[in-house]
Amino acid sequence: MDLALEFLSTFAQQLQKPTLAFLFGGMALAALGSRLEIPDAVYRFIVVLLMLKIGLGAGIAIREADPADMVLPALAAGVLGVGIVLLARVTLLLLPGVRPEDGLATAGLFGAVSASTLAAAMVMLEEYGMGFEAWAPALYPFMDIPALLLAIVLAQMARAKAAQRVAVPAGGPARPRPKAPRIGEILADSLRGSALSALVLGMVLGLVARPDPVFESFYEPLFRGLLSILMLVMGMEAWARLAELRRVAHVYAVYGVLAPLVHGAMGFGLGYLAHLATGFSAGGVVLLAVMAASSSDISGPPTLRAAIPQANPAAYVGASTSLGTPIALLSVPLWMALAEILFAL
Amino acid sequence: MDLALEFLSTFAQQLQKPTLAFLFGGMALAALGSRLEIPDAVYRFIVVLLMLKIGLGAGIAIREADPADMVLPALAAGVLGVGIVLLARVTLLLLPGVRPEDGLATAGLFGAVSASTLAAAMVMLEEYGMGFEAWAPALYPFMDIPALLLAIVLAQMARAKAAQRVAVPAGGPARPRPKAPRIGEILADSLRGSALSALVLGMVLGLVARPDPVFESFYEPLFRGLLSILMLVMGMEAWARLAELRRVAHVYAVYGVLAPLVHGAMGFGLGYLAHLATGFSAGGVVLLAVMAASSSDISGPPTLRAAIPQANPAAYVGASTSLGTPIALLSVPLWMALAEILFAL
Amino acid sequence: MDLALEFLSTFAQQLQKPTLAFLFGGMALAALGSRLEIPDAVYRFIVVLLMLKIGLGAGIAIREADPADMVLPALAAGVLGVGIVLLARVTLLLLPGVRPEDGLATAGLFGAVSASTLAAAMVMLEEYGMGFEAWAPALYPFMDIPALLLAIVLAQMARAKAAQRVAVPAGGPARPRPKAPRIGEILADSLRGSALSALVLGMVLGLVARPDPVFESFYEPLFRGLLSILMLVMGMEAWARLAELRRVAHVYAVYGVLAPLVHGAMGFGLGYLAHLATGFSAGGVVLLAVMAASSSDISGPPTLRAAIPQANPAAYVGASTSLGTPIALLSVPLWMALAEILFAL
Amino acid sequence: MTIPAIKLTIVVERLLKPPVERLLAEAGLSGWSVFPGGGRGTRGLHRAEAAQLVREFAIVKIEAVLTDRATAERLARTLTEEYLEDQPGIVWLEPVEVLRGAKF
Amino acid sequence: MTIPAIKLTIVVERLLKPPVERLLAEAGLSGWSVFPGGGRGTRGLHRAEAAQLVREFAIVKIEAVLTDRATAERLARTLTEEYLEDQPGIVWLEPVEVLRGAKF
Amino acid sequence: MTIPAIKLTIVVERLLKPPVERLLAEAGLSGWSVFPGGGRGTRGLHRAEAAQLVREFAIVKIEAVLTDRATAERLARTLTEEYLEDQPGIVWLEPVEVLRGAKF
Ligand SMILES: Nc1ncnc2c1ncn2[C@@H]1O[C@H](COP(=O)(O)O)[C@@H](O)[C@H]1O
Ligand SMILES: Nc1ncnc2c1ncn2[C@@H]1O[C@H](COP(=O)(O)O)[C@@H](O)[C@H]1O
Ligand SMILES: Nc1ncnc2c1ncn2[C@@H]1O[C@H](COP(=O)(O)O)[C@@H](O)[C@H]1O
Ligand code: NA
Ligand code: NA
Ligand code: NA
Repeated sequence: MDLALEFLSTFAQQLQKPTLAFLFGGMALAALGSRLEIPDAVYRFIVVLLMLKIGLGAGIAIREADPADMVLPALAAGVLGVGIVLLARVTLLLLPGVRPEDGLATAGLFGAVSASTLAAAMVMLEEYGMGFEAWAPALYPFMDIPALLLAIVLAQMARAKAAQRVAVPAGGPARPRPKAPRIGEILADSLRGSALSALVLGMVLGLVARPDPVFESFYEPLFRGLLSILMLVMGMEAWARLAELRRVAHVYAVYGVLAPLVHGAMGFGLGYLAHLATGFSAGGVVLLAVMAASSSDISGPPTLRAAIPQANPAAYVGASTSLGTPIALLSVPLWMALAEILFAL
Repeated sequence: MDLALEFLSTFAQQLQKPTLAFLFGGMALAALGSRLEIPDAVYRFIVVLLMLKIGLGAGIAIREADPADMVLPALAAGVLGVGIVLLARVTLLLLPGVRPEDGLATAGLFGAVSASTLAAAMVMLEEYGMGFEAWAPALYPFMDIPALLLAIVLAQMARAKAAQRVAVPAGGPARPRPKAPRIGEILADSLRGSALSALVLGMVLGLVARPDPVFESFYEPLFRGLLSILMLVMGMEAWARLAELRRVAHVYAVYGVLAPLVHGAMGFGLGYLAHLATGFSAGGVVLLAVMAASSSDISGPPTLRAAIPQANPAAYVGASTSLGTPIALLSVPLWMALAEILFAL
Repeated sequence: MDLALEFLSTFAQQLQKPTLAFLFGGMALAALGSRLEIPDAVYRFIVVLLMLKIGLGAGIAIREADPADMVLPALAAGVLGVGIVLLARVTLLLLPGVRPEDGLATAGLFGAVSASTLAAAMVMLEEYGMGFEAWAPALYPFMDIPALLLAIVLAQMARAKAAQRVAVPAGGPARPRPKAPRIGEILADSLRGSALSALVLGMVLGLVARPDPVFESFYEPLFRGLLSILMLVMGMEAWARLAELRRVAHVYAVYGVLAPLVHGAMGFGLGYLAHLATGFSAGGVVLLAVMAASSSDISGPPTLRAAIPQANPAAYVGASTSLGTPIALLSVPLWMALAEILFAL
Repeated sequence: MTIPAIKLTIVVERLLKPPVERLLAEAGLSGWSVFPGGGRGTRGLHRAEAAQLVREFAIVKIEAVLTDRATAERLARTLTEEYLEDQPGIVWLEPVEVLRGAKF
Repeated sequence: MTIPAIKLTIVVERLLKPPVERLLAEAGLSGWSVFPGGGRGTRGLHRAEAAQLVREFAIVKIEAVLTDRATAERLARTLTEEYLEDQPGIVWLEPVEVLRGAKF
Repeated sequence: MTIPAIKLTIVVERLLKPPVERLLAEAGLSGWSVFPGGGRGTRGLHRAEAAQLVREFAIVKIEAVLTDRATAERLARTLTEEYLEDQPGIVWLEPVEVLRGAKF
């Protein structure tokens, strides 16, 4: 009873937080037809700055961290990325109206990680005063990349099987079939994307240079404010994509709502195991849950579009951006409240 | 004698302030043909940030304010917006060479409010240490919207009358006459504009969420600096528009110089009455005067252009941007000096 | 022995500094084919902000400085700008495969000053705690402009001579020869460029207005962070231009590597003389050396391209951007270590 | 091998983008492209990329490729008569060739 | 006085810019120009200038002037068949005139 | 119904924008439009939108529609001879149709 009350109060308190408020604000602006626009150049710069900041912070932290502490959480992150895609394989893909390509692309995005959701969770944890290992955000690629790669490989296999089944066409010029990109290429391409490049660059600089002064005088103070702008953009985009989502099967909307909660719970569970085993912190567990709950909205979609051109972006981008990300953002207070209770026991 | 001296010294001191210096700097750059450019994407982002900041600040303040205190100033703001347009109707419009559409569009702009001038006045007041109710900037739309709407309605009425007078054309295909937009549409359209959207969003977030941390760590510290850049842009644009103004009747130049002073005095007077009645602060009176003195330069022009397409923008945009705004900015120290003296009595 | 050790340790320490780390980071990103991009609008705004900051700081400092102290360093700066071009005239231009136009344009760029290198040196000095006269960065135009002008005049003279030598063409329509721009025009054009305009505007505002509050609350705190982004861009561009440089004679690559060191030593020497004569500070001497070592990468190239259209930008821009600037940036710790030792004697 | 088509190009201030797009959509066009820019005309200078106080006065170019020449001409005429008498902008038509008629 | 040439215009998402440029380079083209923009088509709206989460889904226009009509047609066909069945974008050809044939 | 006209397209580095615009103004043109972009040519890559150290080396496209073909050809020739031998850029002409001859 007491627990439930505490849970509800923590949760309600978090909903008032500016980060979520800006998200709702963006949705409201889009819904009301406001002409307010964040210029694209500014948005892209904000993403680079946020990713650099997360990377720098993690890199600086790793300098002092015990690498042994990171092994289990990193493993958990990888297991989550792979597990989320496999789970979709045996649930989402069996539903009626779901083409394998579309279902796998959707699963890949939801297995991957949203940088903006991660950043928002970091700010919420800091505001609330719930500590986390400063290197925890560096778990990002350990979940993101395996999920995307696995989804792409499964899609290529599904396609190859389908091609075998189709008999040789009775004649006429065969349409040139662009050959499937190889895993190495996809991996390299994914790491070359803007967001991941900035994250990795930040981590390397944090590790080998001494960027602490510029980190503290610039990246750290701007983080929260730039995130508020990013949330505005996410909110506007979420609303705009809802229309697209309406054009595809209902399953994607259902998946977009439920998957973040299921995946987040999986992330929380594995994180809690890591806590029991190696003392992974409460905030770290929340961040792992948030990464699992979130779906990639900036860097995942182009990777999937390039690698699975047959998949319909209205389905996977729609499910992720218009529902997955807002729900994942809203779920952050949930994991925090859960951690608050479990770690106090 | 003493009063005059005090007045002059306050005034002279303010002229040295960086905000005005950046305005003059921008004019000098344009006059000397510098190729320095503030990128459009950055300028638009600065406007959004400044408006969000003003809105957030006002929203946070309203949370704790007594709504009763705001009634009289809001009423004064509305009276000023309407009064400025009506005043122009019986002065500017009767002058030779002034077409009704042009005159009314000009009056509408000068009745409306310049966000940048308001922001500059806030910084000058803060630097000088003259306090104001933190919700005072929220008076903006109460003056801005009535002025624009009234000007548009009067222009539509003038046009309808003129159309009646013209006899039915003797034949030939009548040029399709786009129907006049309705007031509700114009109001909605005006609120959907980028600047007003950001202001209202900020106010709502300030009221219902708790954006205080991000306000203090990001919006507040950047305010002054971003304003200096905005002043640079205003200065460059003021100079560039002077050339256009030269192509229209001299009356617009005269109006552009005198109107800010007359309107500012009207605003100061009404504000002072509100002070006597409900204790409206010295800084609040100055802000009301500044809003009245200022003319809309970012969001008013497109509203008027869309609603009164027959009006010549060289006249109204020229008068407002190249003369109205600089004069209004220069008049800020005037109202401050006046308040300094009157409130010390 | 001790000296050498001290030198190496100061040097090694500086190489770890974030400013240089971001430069290398940018190179690595480009080399690895990352798609990370800093939007052009943001980059241009950063340059304006950095130049305004340098100008404001210098202007504020000049307000309180003794003009007499500045005469000798300003003279040294001018001598360096002219000397570097003349030195190239009797070395680089005599080498095989070097067309006079190309050689002179290259010399002009290396005589001119890189704003970003200067900014980076300022941050490195501040981090290290080596003081400099706050007006020292204002020496920039005293070196930059004479170098560019002299290079252009020499190129025009070389061209006029060549034209005389060529006999009147035997007939056929002569190709219209655009007349050479006059020195006054080039000077004005150079001052109208974005970077120099911002620097001069900042200096004037720093001198005549009181921009100290906005300087301290905005320009100063953002300086270091924005510089880190600029370094990223410089690194990416340096790598990208290497390919171009490979297409021109090897001499340019050799010049691009050696010139910064030779010029920096010249600057250090003259600066040290100014120290002996009028007590120019250690940090001031380092800044003078850095200006001499650096080559203009933002504002010099378009000035030269416009004034010497026959020169091949692949040679001079390549030599400057891909080698000159990185080497000059890497040489900053060198001059610092040298000053550390010489001034401690 | 290729199919003749027509390209309608409309250069107007951003303020007119929504009504122009409404017009194109009502005429049944399947698509168009939009490019931000600047320009100079009888009503003065429109800067490209540099800050301009009023974003709605910036220039955009709208390009629509369609196969029905009559529609293109009708749209050009409507735009000229309804908007471009009072407001800045120009319209022109160009013959082009496309591969897939069905797309347009 | 002028030489007839042909302009190939390709409007695609930025994601396809690298493969399209590779194709143009392989076909031996000496140059092309690229312009960022937006648009509306059968697959929905592509905003221009405003923030869009995924930059790779923004619209770019690639224009290449070349003198060899056959190459232009072949490129248009390859692009349409290999990329534009599944992915957003259109291609068109226009007759133009140039001064220096050697440049192209 | 429509009037034949000609469109002059000039793709140059931003550095050349002022002299080109001067030339167009001197030739009596009533207007032109400008679009920022990038490109690839014999003198290497010009990035669009991404930071480039020297803004003046970015690519712009200038489009002018005019009714006098001779003027367009003369401008194309002048530009080619005076600027585009040494400096990056290309020029081409296209036949177009306009509605109001007086506007051009
Ligand atoms: N002849 C022309 N060729 C190309 N664009 C033009 C032309 N005339 C006008 N424009 C464009 O249309 C805008 C408005 O022109 P105007 O209505 O003449 O002021 C200009 O800023 C240009 O962008
Ligand atoms: N008819 C058209 N004319 C000009 N551009 C078009 C046309 N159709 C499509 N586009 C462009 O191609 C993009 C993709 O179109 P679609 O493949 O139809 O979704 C749109 O966003 C437009 O930029
Ligand atoms: N064949 C072409 N078609 C379209 N644009 C071109 C072409 N050749 C060159 N350009 C443009 O002109 C610029 C300079 O080309 P270049 O002078 O060949 O280096 C390139 O960056 C392109 O923007
Ligand atoms: Na996930
Ligand atoms: Na007003
Ligand atoms: Na130098």
